[in-house]
Order: sequence, then structure tokens, then C-alpha cells
Amino acid sequence: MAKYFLELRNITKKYGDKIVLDNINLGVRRGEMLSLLGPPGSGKTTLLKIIAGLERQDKGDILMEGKVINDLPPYQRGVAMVFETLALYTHMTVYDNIASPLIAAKLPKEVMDKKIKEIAKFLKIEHLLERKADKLSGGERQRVALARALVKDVALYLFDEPFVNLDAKIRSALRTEFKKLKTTLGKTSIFATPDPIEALALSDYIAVLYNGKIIQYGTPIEIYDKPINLWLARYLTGNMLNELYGRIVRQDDGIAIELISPIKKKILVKDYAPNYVDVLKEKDIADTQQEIVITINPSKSTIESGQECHGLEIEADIIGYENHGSELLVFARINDTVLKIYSSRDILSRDIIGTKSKICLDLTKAVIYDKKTGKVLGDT
Amino acid sequence: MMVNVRLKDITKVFGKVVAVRNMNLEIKDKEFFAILGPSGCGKTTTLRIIAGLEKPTKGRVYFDNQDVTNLPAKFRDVAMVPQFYALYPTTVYNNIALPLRSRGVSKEEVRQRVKEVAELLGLTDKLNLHIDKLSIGDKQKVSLARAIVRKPKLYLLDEPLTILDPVTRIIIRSELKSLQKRIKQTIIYVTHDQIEAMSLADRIAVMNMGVIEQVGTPYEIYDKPSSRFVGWFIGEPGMNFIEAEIDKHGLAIKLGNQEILRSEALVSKLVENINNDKVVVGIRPEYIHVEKSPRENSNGYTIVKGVVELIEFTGTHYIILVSINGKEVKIKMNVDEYRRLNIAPKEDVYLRIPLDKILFFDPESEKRIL
Amino acid sequence: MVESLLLYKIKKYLRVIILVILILAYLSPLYWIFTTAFKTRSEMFANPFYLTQVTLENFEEAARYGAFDAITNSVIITVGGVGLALVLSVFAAYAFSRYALRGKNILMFYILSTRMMPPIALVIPIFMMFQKFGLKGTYAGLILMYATISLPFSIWMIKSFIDDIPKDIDQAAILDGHSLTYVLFKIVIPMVLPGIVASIVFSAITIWNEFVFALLLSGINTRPTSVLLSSIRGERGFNWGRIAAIEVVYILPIIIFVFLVQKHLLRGLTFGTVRR
Amino acid sequence: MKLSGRSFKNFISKHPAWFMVLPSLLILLALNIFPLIWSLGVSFYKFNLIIKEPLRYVGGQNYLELLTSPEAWDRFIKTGAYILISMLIQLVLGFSLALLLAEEFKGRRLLTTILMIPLMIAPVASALFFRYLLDYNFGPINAILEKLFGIRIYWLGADPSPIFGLPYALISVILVESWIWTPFVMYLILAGMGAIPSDLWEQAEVDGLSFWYKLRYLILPYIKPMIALILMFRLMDSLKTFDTVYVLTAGGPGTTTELISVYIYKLAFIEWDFGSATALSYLVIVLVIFMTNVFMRYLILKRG
Repeated sequence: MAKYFLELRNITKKYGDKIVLDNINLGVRRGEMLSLLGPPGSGKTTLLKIIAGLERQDKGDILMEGKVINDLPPYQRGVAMVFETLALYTHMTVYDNIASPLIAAKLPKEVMDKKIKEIAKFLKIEHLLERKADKLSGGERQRVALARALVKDVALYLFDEPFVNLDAKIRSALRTEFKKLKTTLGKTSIFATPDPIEALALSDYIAVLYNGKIIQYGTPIEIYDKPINLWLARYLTGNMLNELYGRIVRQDDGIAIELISPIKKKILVKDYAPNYVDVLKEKDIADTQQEIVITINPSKSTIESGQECHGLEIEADIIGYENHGSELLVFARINDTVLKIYSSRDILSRDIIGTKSKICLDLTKAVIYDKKTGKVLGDT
Repeated sequence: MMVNVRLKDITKVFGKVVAVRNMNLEIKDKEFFAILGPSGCGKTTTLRIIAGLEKPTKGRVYFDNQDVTNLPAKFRDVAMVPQFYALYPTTVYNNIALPLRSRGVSKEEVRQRVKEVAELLGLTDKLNLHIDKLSIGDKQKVSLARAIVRKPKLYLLDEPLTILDPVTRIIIRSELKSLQKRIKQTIIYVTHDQIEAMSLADRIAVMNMGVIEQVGTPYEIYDKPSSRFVGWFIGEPGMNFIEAEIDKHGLAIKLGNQEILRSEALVSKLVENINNDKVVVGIRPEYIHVEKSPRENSNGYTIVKGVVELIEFTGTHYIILVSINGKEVKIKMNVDEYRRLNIAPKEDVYLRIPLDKILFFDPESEKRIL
Repeated sequence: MVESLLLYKIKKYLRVIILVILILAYLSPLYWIFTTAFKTRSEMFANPFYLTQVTLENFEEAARYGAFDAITNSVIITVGGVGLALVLSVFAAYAFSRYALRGKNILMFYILSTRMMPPIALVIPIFMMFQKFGLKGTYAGLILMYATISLPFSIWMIKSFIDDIPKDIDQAAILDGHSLTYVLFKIVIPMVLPGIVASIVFSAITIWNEFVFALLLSGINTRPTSVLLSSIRGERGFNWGRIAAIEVVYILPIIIFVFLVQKHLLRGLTFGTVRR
Repeated sequence: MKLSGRSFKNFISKHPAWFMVLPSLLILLALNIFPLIWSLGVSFYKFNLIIKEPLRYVGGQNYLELLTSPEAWDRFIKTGAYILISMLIQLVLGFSLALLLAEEFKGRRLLTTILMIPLMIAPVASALFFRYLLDYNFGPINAILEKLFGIRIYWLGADPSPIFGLPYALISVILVESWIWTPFVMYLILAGMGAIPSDLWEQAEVDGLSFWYKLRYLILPYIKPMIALILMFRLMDSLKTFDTVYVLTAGGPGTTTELISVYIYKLAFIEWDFGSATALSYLVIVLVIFMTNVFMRYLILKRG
């Protein structure tokens, strides 16, 4: 049996002279959910349509269970897809929408009817079966598109940003339901989404797509804890990262980082970020005074915590906060940098807006990038 | 000029759809008031009724006790900042100056006031640019400047920040908050983003399907939601609701065979309000602690046994779905705690729940009792 | 302060009153056509403005005059022309909308340019061709010609409606396992039905009103109403009652059609280019 | 290429698009493209069926004769005057009607649709009935003029009118054509205004902008592209005017209202001189293509 249920080998696709997919190599094991994470226009939809056979790759092969299926027409590939626009047949009833693949497969009437009722019950849309498809709410349309895909007993499911145009609240509810569905169905599926949280929450593996290339592949935790480049680090955190800029200098008492922004300070690597000592020891990095960006996740820094600060202490003016209910995301400005720190609610008891406050950044949890190339330092 | 806005029994019907159903709302003077609710809940319609762009099917609108229900929008001296800036196809200067010039304000005074507002929002060097040349952030600032320059009685903001990128949004949001404190104007802010409402507003009205579910300060609606909808809608993920039984003679609340708590006072109060022996227990995911084995000294807490269904990782947190004899409960845990605990699906766990954080809801009316 | 509330209200109602008067004056010719059609000859000259006794004699005279045959000819030609154009244009519109055909833009520009061509420039060669192939004066010739004239318009129009449907819908049906014909007839056409109806109505209006081609290509017994009306110009002493009667029967279906396609007027008038 | 059943089927499945477009292309080729090419050929020949002048190749002579014939130039100038004045009337009237209909009120949609009727009914029918309306003795228009101003006008006569001394007959043609086409101009301007986003319209309302400010800063910028579209369509269509003139005045009295297309018709089907008629129609085609390119480029530039 082949290692991967579905394998893509250097898939390339061009629209005119614009390269949409550039040498994509990917593998999905049976029963696994892979998510394609990338901003709009990074080629996610095109890749899904190539797998489904709705579009043809210019170069490269698609293998299912080890067999090349480049020339297989869409409906013989055993694939079902939920489109970003949901592509419901608005002039038909919900029942007919779900029945469409079964009609094409020429199933007998009773078998079809049973399957449709079953899937409708599973997705709690039984009461909608007779309603016209254009008279549905956002959430309902989502479930009908899902039902039309799941009613087909196939081996591979493709989902193209199905939740993207929904209210945040409905989206998070549907996400949990979707994860329950995935565990019970146990089918192989590929999930394209621009929303990092969706990719992190739902998938077993994530492939990050950027300008048609796969820039990182790994489990959600690997991707989140060590993003391959600065762009991805910012993208995963919705641009909420704390970023310090500096240079690596070699001093007689060891390798140090000369911070330039937001504050000017020289700090010894072995005191503040011991885990980076061996990474920065290599000859070429230290000597060339390489410019670096130190990124720290807001959840990994504290404010006015009272205890003694082991990390980097910075004094900044608090300009505002985001109230997440269970915790606060506090914004503190120093020079023209805004630091973001999660903190508990009681900090609000004393009116802190406009006051100066001590912020403690735990550099042992920082991830450092080369400023010019944006690449992460250390093993990738 | 400041104004107190009062809506009395307002109803608005579009064809068969009841957008706003019998609403009574009062917005105090100089208040930063948010109207929060899912899309389609009638919040924008309410704003448009206050602005005079929509006539209520029934009910009256009062500005400082003056009935303005039938007064057209242009006579209410109200300024609106819509979601998608809505700028006139001309230069930034004209966009800000037009409302004044059209009102016959002298050319000199117009120039002075526009210069002042431009400085306030950092648009001074962009005044002669045509609006097509501006970034979305700047466009939103022009839309804001156009409202402020008129020194209106009332500001109506319809989710103006959602289209901005996170960084600009933080800056403009803090500027908006400090601006409101400085100019002491009444601002009504409509949004579907709970974080925005909780971060900006002095008071929030939570709306759902045309009805106001609750009005209160951010922490009133967070800690003491008046209905299941408010509890679910506020907080991410929303409050858990578990159906439990009232054991009248045992004076305890039971979940299947597990007893959650025993309190004579509590049970008697519940029985007064609910006519059958079912009650809905509400608890926020972030207040529940997960342990692999039940701890002894649990005064002030209750321990419940459950099985882990599935685990969601959202970057900053983990969401654990635990089922307690068939009923699902979500727990929100920070990353370090999860990695220390390292639990896996199908494992048995013990949930330690603080008693003072548990709320009780009536199963039929879905209203909170305690 | 902003102009007073009273002035604002007056201006609002004043504007509507002026508008209604202007429109009534503008449409008075239609008033005269419809009243004259039901006027007796004597009242015709007595008072050109009002209609006191209604009569149908003009309609009887019009029928005797051959108006009835001309109307039936118009119907035959219109139904034939629109039908043929529709069948051809639905396929072409789908192809132009969904496939990246080589030379697609050239084709589309050519089709748009047929709209710009003065008909008189085309009618001369057609006249010579029809004479050579014996098509002059035949229904078949007229129907073929009118199908060709309205083909470009209905291709553009239907294409603009198909473009409004996301391509994903076709692909979803293909992925479900349906054939191209199923996608076309069971999915795309039903979804663009309002668009197809609109383009049928617009083509029908164009053919029903057409004059130049009819004048030169129709024979005595195949001439439509427009040619019949123009031939009256040559007669001495006009019987305006009879003319009005013929015109009422001729323009009434169009007025009904206009209300039918009210929503798509803009798309029809600008050849599908402006959609709004 | 022998298309056996099997290979024909996979030809269709491989190139379904071509198979769908082919029939339309064939019919357009036969009755549109081919005739135009044929008539281009004819324009280089001289022949006359009636006076039995034999077919002979004359090269560009037909074109030369036309470009130098005072008769042809007279028709061009008449058509030019006709286009300019009718365009002016239609734009002014169309614009004011559109302004009156700009703001939403009850029954607005109904009024706009009713106003479209003159555009939709057959020009032949309208023109013929205007002959009655403009009739010197029995026409209602003269009856009203007499009641109000005590004058009667020979609407279809040749005596000069106060508008640039143009003959009344030509003015009548302009009036009938404008009666038909003004709703088209009004409708497109309304569409241009309709493109104004409703929240911008409401913003102007809340800001209390007066009508003149709304006109200058809201309406005009949005209808500018529409004006170019109107000019393009109206120029093309007014060059093609035939039905109204043929029925209203048949080019008369004399040749006072013989616009270009009527002149081409006369050359071809009265004098049977197909050579000159096709040559003249090609000159008109070249003029139309030139104008459309100018407008298309301006339009694309505007919208690009």
C-alpha cells in the first residue's frame, strides 16, 4: 500500500504568465486532515480544483493510492468538494441539491431517499429539505453544501474556505461541529482556509501556501511555535506579535544582542535566551553583525506581574486595551512601537490608561528571524 | 451640544420581517454606548431609525425629550460614520468641508475648523489628495473627520473599524476612546464584534432578532448575562449550558448520578422560580479547571467526572470538549497548562468548578434566575 | 441653518407635481393614438381633443384593409426569428461565458460592431443575395434574416446573465458526475431563465418594430405591419381613424412587453454592457 | 478529415465550446459578414439593372465621385446638423427628467417605465401618427398653438425655422426622433445615478447637503462615464436614422430632409445605382468605426 493516500508531485500551474502553483509536493495519509493555510490568492482554490480534476495542472502528477490519475475525469476520482461560494443550485430545493450527486450516480429512488434523510438528520437540516436553496441563512447554506458533499460515499473530501463568509460566532460553533464530524467520519480530507485559527484547530497537518509555493509543512504546534519566516509569524498571530529589532555582536564575555528598537540595550544571549546560544555561536552569524527581529507572542509576556522579571523589562505608556472577557490584551506604547500583552482583569481596577507600566518580555520563548531574509534562525 | 436619546416601544417591519420588535432604550448624555449583536439582529436598523434614515413602523424617538420621529435626517444634527467610509468623489478637504459649506458656514471659519480636525486625526498633509489615493485607514479617518468637524449633537458609528487591518485598528480605536473622553459627546456604536464593544463602550445593549436581551456595563453582561443568548454570545467560546435536575428533598442539584452542589437556600430559591424539576446550569469555559485525579480540599468548588471528546488548538489557547454523561462542556485552557497536563481524547478527567461562578437559567424562558 | 423644514417639504412635493405634468404632456401622442382609434370620423374633425362616443368601426375597416394579415405576418416573423436566434444564442452565450476560446475578444467585438452597422449598408447586399437565391418575399428569408440581426444582441445579453452565475456551480455539477448537457439544461438555463425571457422580449421588440429589412425583403403577402403602415404614406386623404386602429393593435403588445422586462431595461438598452 | 461517429463524439467532448459557437458563427458569416464583403466588392463596380448599364470595374471611382459630389456633401451636412441639434435636445431634456426622477419616491419606478414606451414602440408607427399630429389643418398641435399663441406652422414644409434657419421639415424629424430617444438618454443618466452607492446618498442626506452640492459632488462625477456611453450609442444610432424620415417626410419636401441613410436608399432602390450606394454605405461604416474607437478608448480610459 502506498505511503500516502493522495500524493502531489511538483504540480505547476500558470494563468498566462502568472505562476499560480510553483512545484507543489504534498502527501496526505489515509484518514488524515490536511489544511492548506494561505492568504487569499495564494493558489489554494486552484490546487483543490486540480486535485478534483476540474482544472488541469501544466506540469506534475497526482497519485491516488500510488496510481497516477492525471487523466481521470472528475467524477471518477472519488472526490467530493465544498466550494468557497458553496455553489448551491439556488433554483432547486435543498432535497434536490443533496440528491444531485446521487441522481448522477443513477441510484434507485429509495436508496437515494434514505441516504438524503440520513445525512440531513446528521447535519440537523431535516426541516429544510423542502425549502428552496435561495431561502436559507448563512449557517444553513453551509450545512446544505456540506450535506451535498458528504452524501457521496467517497474517499477524499475537499473543503474550500467553507466558513469564511460567516459571523465569527457561527464560525467557531460550526468549527467544533466540523471537528466532531471529522473524527466520527474518519475520512481523508483537505481543508483550504485563510484563517490560521481554523487551520490550527481542525487539521492534523498544515501546509502553508504563499505565492504558489509551500513554505512550511508540519503539525499545528510545530507551525505555531516556530513559523518558518517573519511573514508567517505575523500571519498566524493576526499581526499581534511583539517585535524587537537588533543586531548580533560578538563580545569578549560571549555573544550579545544589541537592541535598537524599541529600546537601545545590549543583552547577553546566555542570560536572556540560553536556548539560542548554540544557534548564534556559528561563525558566520556572529561576525557579520547580522540584523535580527526578535518576536514574542503576547501570551508569553506579562505586565506589572509583581514578581521579579527574568526576561527583558521595558517601561511603556499604556494607550488602551482589548477586552476579551476572560482576559485583557493591553497595548503599551514605547517610542513608535506598540507592545501587546495578555493580562488578567483586575489590572483594570486601577485606571491604567495613560500611566507608565513595567512590561516583562520572556526572551526564552522568543523566536528570532534574520531581518533581511525574514528566515528563522536555527534548524528549520 | 450633548444629547440623551430615548427610543419608546419602537417596532420596524420590512414586509414580513420584523427587524426591531417593541424596543425601549435610553442612551445617557456623553455616553459611549455600544449596540452589539449578530448580523441581522436589527442593530443597524435601530441606528438608522435614530439617524432618521428609517421611519419606525410604531413607536417614538426622543432627543432630550423633543420628539424627532418624523424629523428628516438632515434636521436632526446627527453625524454618521458608516462601515465603508462613504466618501464623496472629491478631495479630502472638500469631503470634510462640504457639510459645513452646505450649511452656509463662512469660508474662513470652514478653513479653520477643517484644519483643526485634520490635525487632530493626522490628515493635515493629505487635505488636497483625491480620496481614491488614500489607504483604507486614512479613508476611515476622513469619514471620522467629516463627522467631528460638524460638532453634531450625536455621533452614530456603524462598525467603522472592522475593515481596518489589526495594527491601524488598535491605534484608531485608542484615539476614538480618548477623543470621546475629550469632546464629551454621546456616541452610539453598532458592532457585531464583542471584543470591540467590550473594549470601547461604557454600556452595551446586546440585541438578538430585533429584541434587546440585556443592557449593562461590559463586565455586567460578561459575568451576569440575563439570558442564555447573552451568555453564549459574549465570550469566545461562549458560556456552557448543561441541563441538570433539582433533587427537591435531597436539596441538591444533580447531573445524571453526579451531585454538583447541595444548598438548601439555593434549591428553595430555584424551586420558587421554575415549575418543573429541571434547571440549566451555566459556567464559562475559562473558569473550569481540569485535573487527572479528584483533589480533596475542594471547598468553594465542585468536582465532576467526565470524558475528553476532542481537543482544539487555537494558538493562544486549547479548547477541550468534555462530555459529562452525554452532555458536552467546553474548557478553555492556556497553552502551558495544557502541555503540563497533556491529556488525550477518550481519557477520564475531573472538572473542578468554582461554585461562585455557576449561574442558573430557567429551561423554558432561558432567562437567568441566579 | 439648513433650509427650513417647510421649504424642504414644499420643494419635495413641487418636484413630483412638475414631473407628473411633464410626463403627461410628453406621452400625449399616445393619448391621441388611443383616443383617435375609437373616434367616429365626424368627431375626428369636430374636436381633436376629447373622445365622447366610442366606436369600433375603425377596427373593422382596418381588418378589411388587410391589417389583420400584416399583424399575423409580424407575429410569424417575430416568433420565427426570436426562436431561431434563441436556440443558437443560448449555446454560444454559454461557450463565450465559460470557455477561454482563442480569439474570443475579437469575436465579441465583432458581435458588438454589428450593433453599430447602419442596417441600410447591410440591406443592399442581402437584397441582391436574396434575389439570387429566390428568398425575396418568403417567410423563411425574413426569419433567417431577423434571426441573424437579433443573434448578436441575445448572445451578449444571455452571456451577461450567465456571467452572473459563479463558475463553481457548473464545476459542482460536473464533480457530482453530471454531463455537460445536464449542466446546461438542468442547471444553467433554469438559473438564467429571467435573463433568457428578457432577451426574448428585447429581440421580439426589435424584430416586431423593424422596418428597413422588411421593406425590401418582404413580398406583398408576407409584409409585416411596419411596411403596411409605411405604404399608407403614399395614399391621398388619410383615414386617421383606421390608421390609429392599426397602430393600437401594433403597439399594444410592445407596451405590455416593456412592463414585463422593466427590471432588465438597462441591460437590454446597453447591449448587456451595463448591468447594475 | 473524416468525422466517423466515434471521432466526432470525442471532437465534441474535447472542444465543446467550438461546437456550441459554430452554428451561430455560420449563420452570421452567411448573412452578415459575407454580404458586407460582397458589398465592399460591389462598391468598386458600376452597373445598373434598370438602364442596362453593363457591369464594369471602376476601382475607386465611385468613392471619388461621392467625395466630390456636392449632393453627397449636402446630405452629410444635413445629417450632421440633424445629429447635433437632436443630441443637444435629447441630452438637455433627458438630463432634466433624470434629475427630477433622481430621488426615490412612491411610483418612481412606474413613471420611469411609462416614459420608456416612446422608445420601445415602432418608430414607423410613431412617425406616421406624428404626421397627423403635425398636420397643418387638423393636427392637434397646431390647434393648441393657435389657442395659445394664435399661430399655425407648416411643420412638414420647407420654409426656414427660427432654429439656425433650418427647414421646418428637418425640425419635425428632429422633434419626432427626440420624442423617441430622450427616454434612452434619461434612462442611462438615471442608471449612472443609480450607481451611486446608497450609503453615499444617505450620507449626503445626514450631512444635510443642499441639492446643488449633491449635484456637483455626487451626481455629476458618477454620470460622467455614462455621458460618454450615451454619446457613443446616440451618434451611432442617429447616423442610422431611416424609419422616421422615410415615413414622416420621405426625405422631402424635395431633398430637405434626405439624411444619409435615406440618400443611400434612394441611390440603391430608386436610381438602382448599387455601386455608389454600397460605396456611400462603406464610407458611413468607416465613420462609425472611427467614432466608436474614439469613444471606446475614452470609456476604457475613464473606467480603467
